[in-house]
Amino acid sequence: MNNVIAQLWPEIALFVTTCLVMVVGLSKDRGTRKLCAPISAIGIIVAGYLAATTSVDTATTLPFMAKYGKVLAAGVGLLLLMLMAGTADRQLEDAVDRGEKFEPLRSTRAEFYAFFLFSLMGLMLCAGASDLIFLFLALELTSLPTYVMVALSTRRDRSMEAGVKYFFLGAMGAAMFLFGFALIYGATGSTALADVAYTIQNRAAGTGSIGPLALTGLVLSLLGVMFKIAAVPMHFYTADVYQGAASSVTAFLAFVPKCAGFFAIMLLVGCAGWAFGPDGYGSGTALPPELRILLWTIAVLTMTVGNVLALLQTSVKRILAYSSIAHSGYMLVGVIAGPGPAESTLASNGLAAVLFYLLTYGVMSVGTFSVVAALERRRRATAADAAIDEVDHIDELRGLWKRQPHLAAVMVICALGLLGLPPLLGFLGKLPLFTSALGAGEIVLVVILGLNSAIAAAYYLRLVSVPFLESGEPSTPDAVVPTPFPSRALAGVVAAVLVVVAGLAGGTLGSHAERAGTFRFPTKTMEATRHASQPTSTVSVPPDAAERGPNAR
Amino acid sequence: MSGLAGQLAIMHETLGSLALAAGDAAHAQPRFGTGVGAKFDVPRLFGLIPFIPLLACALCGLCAAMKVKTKLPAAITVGCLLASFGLTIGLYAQVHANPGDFAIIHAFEWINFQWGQSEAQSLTANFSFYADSLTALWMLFVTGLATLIALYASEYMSHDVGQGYCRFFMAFSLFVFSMACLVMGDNLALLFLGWEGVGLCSYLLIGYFYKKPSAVAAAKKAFVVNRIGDLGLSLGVMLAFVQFGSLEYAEIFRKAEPFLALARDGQWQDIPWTVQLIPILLTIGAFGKSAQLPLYVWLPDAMEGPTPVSALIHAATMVTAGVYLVARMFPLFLVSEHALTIVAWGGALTALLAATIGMAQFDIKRIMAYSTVSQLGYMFCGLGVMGVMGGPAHVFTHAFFKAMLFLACGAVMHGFAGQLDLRKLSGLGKMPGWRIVTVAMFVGCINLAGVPFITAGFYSKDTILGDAFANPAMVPIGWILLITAGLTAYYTFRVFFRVFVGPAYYEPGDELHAHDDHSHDHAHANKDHGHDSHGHGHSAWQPHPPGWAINTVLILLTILSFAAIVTVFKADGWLYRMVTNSSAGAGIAADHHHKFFGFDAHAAMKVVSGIVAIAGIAVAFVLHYSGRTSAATSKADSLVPMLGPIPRWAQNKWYVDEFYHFLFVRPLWLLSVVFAAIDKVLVDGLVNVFGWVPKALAKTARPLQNGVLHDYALRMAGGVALLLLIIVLMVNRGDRTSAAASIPPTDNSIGTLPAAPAAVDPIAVSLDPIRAKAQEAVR
Amino acid sequence: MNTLFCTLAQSGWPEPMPTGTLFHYLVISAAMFVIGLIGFVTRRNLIIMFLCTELMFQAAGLSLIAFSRFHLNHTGETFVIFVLTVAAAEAALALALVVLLFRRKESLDAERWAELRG
Amino acid sequence: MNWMLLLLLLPLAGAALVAFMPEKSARQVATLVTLLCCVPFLAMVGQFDWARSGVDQFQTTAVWFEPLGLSFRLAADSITMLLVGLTVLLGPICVVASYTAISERQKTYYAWLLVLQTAMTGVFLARDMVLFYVFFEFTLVPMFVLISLYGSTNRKYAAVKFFLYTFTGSILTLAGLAYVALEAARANGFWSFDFEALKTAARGMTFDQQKWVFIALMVGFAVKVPVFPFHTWLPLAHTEAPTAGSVVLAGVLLKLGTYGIFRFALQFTPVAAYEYAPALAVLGVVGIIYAGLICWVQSDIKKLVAYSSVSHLGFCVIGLFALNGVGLSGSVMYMINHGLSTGALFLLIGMIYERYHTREFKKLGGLASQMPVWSTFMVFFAMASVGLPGLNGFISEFMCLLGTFQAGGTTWTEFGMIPGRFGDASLLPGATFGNLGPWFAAFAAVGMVVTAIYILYMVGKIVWGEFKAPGHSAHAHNHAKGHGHDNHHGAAHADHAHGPLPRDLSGREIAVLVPLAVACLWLGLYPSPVLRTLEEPVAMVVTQVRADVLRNAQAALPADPQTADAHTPALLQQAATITEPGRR
Repeated sequence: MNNVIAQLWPEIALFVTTCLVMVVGLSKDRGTRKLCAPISAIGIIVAGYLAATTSVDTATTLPFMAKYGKVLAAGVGLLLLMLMAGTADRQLEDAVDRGEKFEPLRSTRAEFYAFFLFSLMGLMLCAGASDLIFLFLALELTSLPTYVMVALSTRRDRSMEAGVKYFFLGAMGAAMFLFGFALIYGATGSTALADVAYTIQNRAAGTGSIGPLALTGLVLSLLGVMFKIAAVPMHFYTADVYQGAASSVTAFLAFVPKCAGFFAIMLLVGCAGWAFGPDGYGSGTALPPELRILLWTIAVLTMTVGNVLALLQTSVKRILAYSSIAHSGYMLVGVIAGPGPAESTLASNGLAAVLFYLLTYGVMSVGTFSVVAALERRRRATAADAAIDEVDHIDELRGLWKRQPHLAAVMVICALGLLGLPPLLGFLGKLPLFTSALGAGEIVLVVILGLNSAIAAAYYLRLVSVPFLESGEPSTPDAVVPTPFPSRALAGVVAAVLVVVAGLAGGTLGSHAERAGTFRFPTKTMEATRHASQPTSTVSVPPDAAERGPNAR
Repeated sequence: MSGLAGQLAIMHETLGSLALAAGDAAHAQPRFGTGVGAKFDVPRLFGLIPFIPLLACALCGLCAAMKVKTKLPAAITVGCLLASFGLTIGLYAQVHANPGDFAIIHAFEWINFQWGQSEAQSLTANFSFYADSLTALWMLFVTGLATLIALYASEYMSHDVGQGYCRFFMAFSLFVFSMACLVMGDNLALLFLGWEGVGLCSYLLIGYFYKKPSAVAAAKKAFVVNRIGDLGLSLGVMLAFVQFGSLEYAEIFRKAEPFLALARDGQWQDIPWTVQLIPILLTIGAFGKSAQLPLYVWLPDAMEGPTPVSALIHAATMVTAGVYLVARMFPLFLVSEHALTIVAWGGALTALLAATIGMAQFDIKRIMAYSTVSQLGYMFCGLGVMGVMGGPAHVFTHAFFKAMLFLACGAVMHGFAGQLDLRKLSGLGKMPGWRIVTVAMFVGCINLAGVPFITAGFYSKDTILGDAFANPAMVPIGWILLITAGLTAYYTFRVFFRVFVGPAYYEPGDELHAHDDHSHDHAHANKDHGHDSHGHGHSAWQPHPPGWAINTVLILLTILSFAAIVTVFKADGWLYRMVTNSSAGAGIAADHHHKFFGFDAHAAMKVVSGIVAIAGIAVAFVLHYSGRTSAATSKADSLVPMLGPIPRWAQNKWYVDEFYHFLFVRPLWLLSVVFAAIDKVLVDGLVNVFGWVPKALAKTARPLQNGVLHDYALRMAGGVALLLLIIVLMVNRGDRTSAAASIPPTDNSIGTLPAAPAAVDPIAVSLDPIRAKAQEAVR
Repeated sequence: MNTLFCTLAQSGWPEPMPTGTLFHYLVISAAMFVIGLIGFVTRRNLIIMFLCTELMFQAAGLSLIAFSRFHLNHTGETFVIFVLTVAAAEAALALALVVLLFRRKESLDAERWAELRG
Repeated sequence: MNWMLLLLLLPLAGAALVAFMPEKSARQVATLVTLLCCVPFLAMVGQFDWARSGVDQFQTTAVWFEPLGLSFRLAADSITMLLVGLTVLLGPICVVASYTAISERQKTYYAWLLVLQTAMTGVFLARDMVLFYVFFEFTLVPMFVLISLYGSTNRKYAAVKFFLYTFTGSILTLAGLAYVALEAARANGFWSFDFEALKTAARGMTFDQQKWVFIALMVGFAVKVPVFPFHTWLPLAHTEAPTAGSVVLAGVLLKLGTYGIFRFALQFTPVAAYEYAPALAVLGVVGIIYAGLICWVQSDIKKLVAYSSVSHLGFCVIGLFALNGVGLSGSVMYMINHGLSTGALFLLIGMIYERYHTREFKKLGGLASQMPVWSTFMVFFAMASVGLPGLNGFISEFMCLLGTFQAGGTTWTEFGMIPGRFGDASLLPGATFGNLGPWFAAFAAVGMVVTAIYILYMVGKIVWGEFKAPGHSAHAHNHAKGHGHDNHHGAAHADHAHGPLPRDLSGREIAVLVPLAVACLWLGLYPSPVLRTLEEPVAMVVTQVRADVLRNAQAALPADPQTADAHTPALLQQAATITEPGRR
């Protein structure tokens, strides 16, 4: 019990912050209201600090992932928070400026920050999930707030549309993985991931395969979770939702649910283990063939569909949405590759590669989205309320180098990073995926990955050349101006600097990811402790989630 | 021209030494081997021979850069060439003192590369010079003639003083440098350097009047056709390297020794075909440079260049490079069963063909060009029939009189504003100031025609004919050459009788500076190339006779042409020894004594060829001199219709150019067009397909993103169902296969999973006791 | 799905148990899930679509209970409680969203919301 | 003082400086920086131990990204020194050549040009595979920017095509190299991308593995070179790129491919390189002739020179796959020489374009009468390009051909040479180990003629002939074709046909060309010092290749000699007779 609580201090810190933010946001005093963001920031920093210093629960298959994931969530969360400035309350505060009365009950400022923090908390919980129930709740906690965030992010119909699509399709995905979880439980009799893993793998060691029920459960739950990472065939919502939501929220969507999804996928796939070979369990270092084919197909389709569809887009956010799909495909390669041989390093451990890639992708996507988030379109003639709109069309970035050179630079660096151009961070992210997949013998997959990177180059180059190389004014009649929230641009600059600096001297980050990717096979000793700890694990974990569950809403 | 006196002095010296050499009765024994003796040392000073002209080239370049508007470049060139000539005489003296031996003068490293210890693993080709008598022979007339012709050109080119003048002398000196490298180089790579270098200079000088499209085309043609030859040469060089492990003559000759022994015994089958192939490849190069069939087509066109260039490069020196190559590499030619036959036949056919074309031309310079081609054919025959001496000897004598003929033509052209049509010039000898030119022309013509006993040309040509008839295998060639000799005498004197004697008449050419070669249609040419000269009416225009420089050079050459007799009139004279004391001497081994109708071939030829030459001249006299009243017509015109279309064909050069154009140039051009199309459509198209496929995919997939919520849901569910189906199918198949081979993994050490109770299902075990309860509970 | 369960049946698991019981629960659960899915895919009314997702959730709940019963532990039942809670939360969210949407377009037709595409 | 590091970072620092300096001073700064780069380079030349030219010197190592075993590892051997020298030489030339051509966004231009120089220097200096790849790929970005910002009309398409084509190829190269690294990691137990470690691992691979690695490597390098069917990006990129871009592209960037083949394809996968040498050589030969003939029918001067690059690099490729000393060193020389002469040709064409705003053969002609100095240089460099002996092109072309010619002991035996017929030599004395042979050289040598055809076509069209240029219709009556059109254009351009430029070359332009001309002459007449530095590295490569091929052949030899397949004993015999104990 104590152990479990110790694991949860970061989430607790965030929860406390959430409560604080919700209260503060209701204040009639604008100065106090404005404290929401700093408080959130402090909360995230504290959570990150706590996560970095907590001990590691060694009883799980991915013992070090929780810590890494939480710190990662806090770190990128901080950048996302900077991006969030003014997203929800812009209209409101403008209205107050114009003399309208502040109505706490109609304000969405506090809730917005609270949702943000809740979702982040869900992500952190995901990273540390040790039980299917836990994982289910964490995933839901990650997702539910984002539905609201999308719908409320702007007042346009598009946000509504995005919200409704996201919510309904998300619910379908959730139902799917829930059903899968149920089947897994049915196949193993337990929801504790370690037990599930042990049982499944023991069975596999006996019969050579993991059994149809467990397989069905795993497949269904994986397919459900594919929604979170926007993988084919669960990707259809992505572009629409990303485009409809406010840019800052899109950035959030591109990172947080995806991250949670990958944590979940790794945990679930880890239950089946990477010890299958041509002669069944124990004869190699691959996934069970069925799962491998499933993930292989999904990975290939995902990266291809993402990259290919991005080619024709003219909306920056849609381009980035499809690119986000493609990147999920890339990361699935790491999942397929698996942890590699014992004591493998980042170069041969696909899970570590995925974890590192999440970091690099998070930073780079924040960078790219920050450019659109830091700009807005203002109708020249009027200063009316509705005249401000988001920058979306790629032509609106034309000539950016002349007007906002720093944003142009951010776009160039981050887009090239996403492209995987050395020596930027994106390249270092992709390289371990390459090597680990090669190590797992997935040469075809590597070649497809490579070719996809090349396809991707086509649209990333557009993202580079339009703002940086093309001169002239945007073709729209409206002026494209920077938003009055410098922190958005700052987030982008920070991300861009990180992309460069970490590319040159990111060894430490890589080492952390390498450690976080350590995968342990469930051992005999675990089974011994299982019976002892079973009551506690089943009792202790759900209450935690249960406490948070209702409060999250 | 302060250099003139010194030059004359040196000329005297040379002549003296030649005469001396000629009188020297003691000659080297015929040696059976590669003809290469021992190595001796000469001062490195002689290594400067090629580089002095290079210095001249650089200085002329400097003049061009400084926009010198005087005749300074000519002075520099003449001075430097004179110095070079002086050194050459010194070198000759050294070589003369060591008959049969050779010297290596190392200048500096060029390619010197060793990447392993074996022979094949090093490549050495330095700027080193190989000095033996063949080198000396060639260098003597190259530098000597170059000096004289530079002097001639200083006047001839005077209308172009300034940039063009500098350019001319730059290329001129560069040519001498290249030629010197070609002749003196001690390895095939340096020879190749010179080989291509003279090609470049030839290109630059043919295209000297670069505004004329015909000159540009001719220059290009010369370079490209030469390159085809160079291709053969370079392959030959490479094959020689691979065969002998070296590019250096001395080494190659040493290695060829055993093959030579085999060849002498006629054991051709024991000589590897690679060895036998080398000379054939070299022949391609030689034929290219020396304008032999099938690569002769560039030389007539090369007459677009200024006349001094034609004289030096395209008559006297450069075109003999091929002959030099064959002579120099003679040991290799001897070890090849067919190479010399190819050389001989190539030469003979070229000689005949060019002579027939030459007979039908009206442009006197062009006639000279074809005669050059024809005479080069003789030279190759001289080598090809294994006579050895005839070839170099003819090169030597031909150099003087042919240069002179060209220079005389040049003087005419210079004086008559580019007029070269023998139908528009007549009786020049009667005009004031043209006497020297006429005499020079006459001397040149009798040399070329081979008037017996008094001309050097007679002796050298005679040697070749004799050698041909002496070699039983080459008798047909002898007949061809004999016929050609008659034709040569005819067309040579056709020019002389039409232009220099008979009624005086002239029409000025259409150009003051450049000449025009369109002998066939002047009216048309006038329209095409009408420039400023339109304003010059005939009445206002006066021919200007040559000045002192031209005349001096012509006089000197006249003397030299005659003087050359001393080198050849004895069968074992000076030239003989110059040749036999070098690597070309290897050919002496093949000493044939076939009879010409029972007579000694050489002796018989002295009579027969003399008769043939006289006969040819007589025919020319009858047709073109006796009773000719106008410039444009002659008795020959009445004979032309009797020959049917042949004269027209010959006048049109047997349509060889057109034939080449349709056989090679056009198809190659079409091929290029096709390649360009393939590149655009197929190669690049394929690349573009790779770019197009993703976009096409995107266009196909895009409608799926139609924005409708439940369509999305349907697609997601469908996708999930599809994936599940795949899995299910897999599981079913997997079950079957695993059932077929249901051997539980016994060796658990493979996996990282610790040994699990393989046979026991943990769930089954743990749940079994409770299951009864469960059933109860459910009930 | 059908194939899936046939496979399941063919594979002979779970052997000692009378196939009637658990299997029937599972079939019902699967049927519910599929019905929910079909409904979700075919209906255009947002509220009905939402209800269909609820049906899918409850299908999972049903099998959880069945399995819990089968395994004779309470984990599945605990899970179901959480599922219900989450479902409730989702319901609240869904209804709020639906209301919001209805205000905008006076319609609950999902097809009316297809501005974003491509 | 680590001059090498300075050499690498100086342009980068210069780029940063340019970025923060006022627009006007950009070109001065860039000039200064590129000229300053000569200092560390000359210092390196001074410190380099030329007696051990095959050994990596100035080794510099720093940790870069430990989890993947990446390190920042630099060193130089003589080949590196030569190619870096070329880069350093072309640096200031490119900058100075752009003074008048680039008038907009100068900061961006010069900054990226400097970044490009760092990247190019880095490629040659890198001794860590990933570091190599980093620089290799990073050359794309500056080039992309240069083309798409400062190019001609179709520049964006060209830039994208250039980027995507080479990027796609090099990704597969990366995959191949990563596979080698994986093998090395399996063997060593730790990850490293160090050249030497990878080389050891790669040479230990089976032939099947080597084959695939070789193919993967070659895909990227062949695109970069470019080898025949992968070349279509090059004419496009060249035509559209600004002058300096073309110069760098032809001068250095294409050499990255051949350098990569030399460093990786030949040294990592020697057996595969030996086996596939004929295939690659066929591509090379086809490229020589095919691209050469295409040159002939181009209507754009720059495109002609661009295709000529394809043709020329065919020689370079066959030289590399000759796998003997002459071929390899000829190939390395070719890299330098092609950079000098083709770079200069692009500069010359750029100068014309600046004056007449056209590169069409139809619209230009007879420039000799207007621009004698330009014409002199043009003819000079054209001749260097043709491979005229005495100029640089000849040495390399001849050595490539000779190397190819002699690289074929096996071929000789197949042609009926019976070993042992003449004395001790079982084979021709000049033949070396290798898998090509005379036929390849013979067909490649046809390129000599083709080169002459198209280069002289170019020279004949634009240098010689009657003067003709847009805006100069004085002689237009001689050329009925396109007559009216010309006049129309002429009127439009008459005012600014020359712009600020003199009629003939300015002093600045001459200063740009003279170093190249001097280098061409020097390498043509006295290449010996340069060639000597190549002896050792080349000998090392050849020894390795031979040893590996021999070992592989021995391993493949069946135990029973009766069943041995016909090829193997010949190969063995050849290898045995030609092999001598390693020279160094």
